[in-house]
Amino acid sequence: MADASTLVPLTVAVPLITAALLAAVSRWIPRRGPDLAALAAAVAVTVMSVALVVATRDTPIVYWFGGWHPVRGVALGIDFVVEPAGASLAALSGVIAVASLVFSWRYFEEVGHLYHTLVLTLLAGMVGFSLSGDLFNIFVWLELMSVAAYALCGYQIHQSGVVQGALTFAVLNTIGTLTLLMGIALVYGRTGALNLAQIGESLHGHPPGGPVIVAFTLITAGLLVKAGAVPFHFWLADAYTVVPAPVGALFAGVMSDLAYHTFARVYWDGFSDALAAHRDAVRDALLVLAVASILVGAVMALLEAELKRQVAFATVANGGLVLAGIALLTPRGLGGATMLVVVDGLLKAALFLLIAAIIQWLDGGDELLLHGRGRRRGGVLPGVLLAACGLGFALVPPFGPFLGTALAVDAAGRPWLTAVAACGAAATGAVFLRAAARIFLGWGPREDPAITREPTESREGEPEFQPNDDWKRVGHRIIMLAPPTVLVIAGYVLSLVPGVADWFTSVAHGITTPHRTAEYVLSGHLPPLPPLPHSHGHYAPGGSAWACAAGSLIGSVLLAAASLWWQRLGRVVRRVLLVPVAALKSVHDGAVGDYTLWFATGVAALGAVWTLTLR
Amino acid sequence: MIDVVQIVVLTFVALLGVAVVACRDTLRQVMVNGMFGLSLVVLFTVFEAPDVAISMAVVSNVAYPMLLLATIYRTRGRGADERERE
Amino acid sequence: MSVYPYVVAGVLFLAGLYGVVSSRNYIHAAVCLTVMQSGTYVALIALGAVSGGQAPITKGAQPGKPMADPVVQALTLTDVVVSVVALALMLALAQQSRRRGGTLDPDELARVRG
Amino acid sequence: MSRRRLRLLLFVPVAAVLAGVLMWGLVGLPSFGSPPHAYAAYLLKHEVGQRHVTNIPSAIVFDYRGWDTLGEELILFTSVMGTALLLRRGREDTGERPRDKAASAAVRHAGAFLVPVVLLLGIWTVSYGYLTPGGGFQGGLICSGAALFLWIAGSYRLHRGLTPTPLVDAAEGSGAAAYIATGLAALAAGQAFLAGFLPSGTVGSLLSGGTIALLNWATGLEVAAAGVLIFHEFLEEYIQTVPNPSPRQEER
Repeated sequence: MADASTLVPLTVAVPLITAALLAAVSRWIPRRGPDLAALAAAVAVTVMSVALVVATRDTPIVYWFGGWHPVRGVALGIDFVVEPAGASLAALSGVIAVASLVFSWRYFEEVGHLYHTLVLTLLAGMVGFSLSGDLFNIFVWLELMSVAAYALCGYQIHQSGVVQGALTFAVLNTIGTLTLLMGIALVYGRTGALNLAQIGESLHGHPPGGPVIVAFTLITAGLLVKAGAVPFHFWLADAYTVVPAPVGALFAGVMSDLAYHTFARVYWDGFSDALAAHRDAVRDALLVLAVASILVGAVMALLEAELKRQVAFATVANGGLVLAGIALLTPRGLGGATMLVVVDGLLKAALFLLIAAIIQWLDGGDELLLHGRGRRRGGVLPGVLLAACGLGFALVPPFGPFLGTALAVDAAGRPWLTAVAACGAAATGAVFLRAAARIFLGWGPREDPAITREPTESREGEPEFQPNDDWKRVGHRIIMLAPPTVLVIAGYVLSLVPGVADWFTSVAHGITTPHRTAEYVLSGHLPPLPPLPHSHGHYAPGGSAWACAAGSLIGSVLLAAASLWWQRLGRVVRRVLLVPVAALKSVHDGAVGDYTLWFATGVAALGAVWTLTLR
Repeated sequence: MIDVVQIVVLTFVALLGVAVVACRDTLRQVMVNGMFGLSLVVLFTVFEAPDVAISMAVVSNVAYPMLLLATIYRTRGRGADERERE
Repeated sequence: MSVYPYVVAGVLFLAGLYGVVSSRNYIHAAVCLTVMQSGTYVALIALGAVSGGQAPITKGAQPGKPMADPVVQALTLTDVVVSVVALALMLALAQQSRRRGGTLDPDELARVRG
Repeated sequence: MSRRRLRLLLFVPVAAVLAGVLMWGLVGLPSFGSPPHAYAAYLLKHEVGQRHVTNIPSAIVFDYRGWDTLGEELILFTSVMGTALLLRRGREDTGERPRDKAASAAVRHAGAFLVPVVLLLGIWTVSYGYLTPGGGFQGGLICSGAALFLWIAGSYRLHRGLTPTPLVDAAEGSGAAAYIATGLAALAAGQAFLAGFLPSGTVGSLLSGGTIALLNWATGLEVAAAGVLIFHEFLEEYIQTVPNPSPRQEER
């Protein structure tokens, strides 16, 4: 449809021009002007993205900016390749941005237009990052997202803890984008092209030489830093702890997992042909990173007391699940991963907004500090929502994350991977069940040496509030609790839509057939879609999927109980447990030099492994 | 093929780059960074990239020193912090 | 000998990375990041250079000499200017680290943070 | 052994492996000095014919890859917002700004002469950006350098007086908005976003390039305003460290 393609540039141009005009006329618009303008722009982006998802059901839309169509297979301009997967992630960014802006309507008092300008540019960066088909353009949108994120992360800069988190965030992400840029330079040197489709075509059929392998390593490392995979995840824990919660919803909800999806796109469109002979080596290396992310993220989440830091490590763990789905290099794995990005994104965004509401209502963000305070002040909904998120992460069937994980990981028929996913889900779910039990039911002890007690005040990153009589006014409470409720319900209900698993698989099939899209991008002729491999017919969660769900549910309840009352196990066990806990925590201690060393080790290891195996 | 001038300029760029990193005192580092920027300007000119040379000239010799010196003075503890401390 | 420019680019990239790992001062780390960024610029521009060539400006261009790669220059040109504002953001954070955390040393700031 | 020394010790083997991998990749690239192929070769041959602009990198920045430049410009815009946000609360509002006069007369007079020259150089670099080396980005920064000269040669009050923040804020916002509006205008004219819908004039003349000239000026305005705003933020911080000269010293 001709009209749908004009929507493509508008999804990015509308929020950007709103931000620019907000800054230009900031002095002459009424107090609530920025709020309304930002909200309108976010809603517009969401509506346009949903329209694009519908419009690109069977044929992707390729939009060439500046009207520069390719000539004889050489891409002259920059293109957006709008496929249902990318468009649905753009829609997810829009939805969470709308929820965050509605939530922060009452949340920030003296904010002026700066906050809204930065949120709008962050949204535009995310939409561009998920749709762009040009490698350098992906780098530009990544940089725009990062710059807006540095500023938003340092929003409550006058609190000392915030500075350290924002600086770690800025340094590590800058190193990540520079590594990505060096990778792009290598790819351009080798192929003379920046367009992903053209890179894929020019690398087609040739054995991957040195530059291609090292370029792929650097690009992978650059994108995985943004996604927060182990060993590049250290900055994520520090940064998401100090960021204001409405912004954290955007970060944890979509920004991190978007990097995984874009990595999948870059791999399939650009490198999957060149590295086709060594698919196993690529798959195994990525699976190692994914499993490490799941386990480290889940264990560290259990060892944290501060709610926001728990969600940060839960983001790392869920990211590991998404990476595991992508790493299997099958349409079903990628489809499950994309579904997980959407569903878990909604849950994590809801969790962040919920935590902000809890901080304002119970005047604290630390699980131990809030022991039993939720019960004394009444109000059931926050507790129910927190437990719902915990259960969601614990893969409660038949709701959202369960179907996504089953599709992504279980369908691959690797029992050990399903077991790891179950353990990760159990631990991640247990964290929030334990938090709900401790805060809203008053169970468990008030002191717990295993969980870190942040010496600084635990309201980090949140703006100061007047005494919380504000919470009493019903209107205020509705605005604060409505967005998380809507997001949790959306996250749960999405998997009940009939045929959603097959839709995500077919969408992923579109991505995993790069030749078809490349021919469409470069020559405008769309060859017919090759049929899905026979094993990928209609998908219904099988026995092992239900076993995985049951295991993770029971495991999460047991783990929650264990981590609540583990101190009753006697002095010997307690001392034995505390040693590894202290070691693991000292690794995450927050010095930029250590994190950069971990980053260098990660890139060196990945490079060495791939240099030896992909040759 | 690479000619002699390019090799000499490249050597200067590499040496000055390492010198900037090796220089721990931030004030001295600003000076070395300015020279490193200048060597990059010459390098880009020798590599036939005049636009980038102009860009690097303005950036490394106007913007970087200004930002760095302002930050170094602001964080050196003279002035404002003394007043705060009294 | 014709790989020397790429070797220099690699040296700058790694020198910047070493600078950040060993840095005791966030201002020093910020400058090391710009050195790392210069590594990518040298790599990009070296990719585009042509031996015995001239600048890709057709006004006053000598006929017969090949022209250097304009695409790489276009990418680097905008990236250099962007690096200024990225450095400005980093230095603003460094100032706040000095004022709020009382120190510019990453290790000390981490200890304060606990 | 202190944690930092342990970290440096561990970094040595890692850096060795990383250097090996990086150099193996870089060495494998086509040998230095080989002529460009594919994308760049096409542009070198056809750009002047299609866009009548003699500075090919500027044509690429503002037309072929204008969408990249939109992103880069918005990065500039966002960073300025971010810097303003991060440094907003640090300032004890000093009410009237301290008077710091450039000490020596030589600096004052040389500066007074150089400010208009540098400004002219900046404007020239922007306006001839798509004909000879230069462009909106470099010219914009040179113009912000001229504003900086006001402070170096004159005084902080003169600098702030001649570059009022509301005006510069508006200039930056409208520069970025103008860039996007040009793209939207192309969309309204029925062509693709950021398409060159204006006639591209005769080669070598100032009027050549059509939308390239428009975008060039919008970028020049935006980069100059962004530079001035960044300098404002950092000068405002620096001024905190300048001890207030007693009024008597001021009259001398």
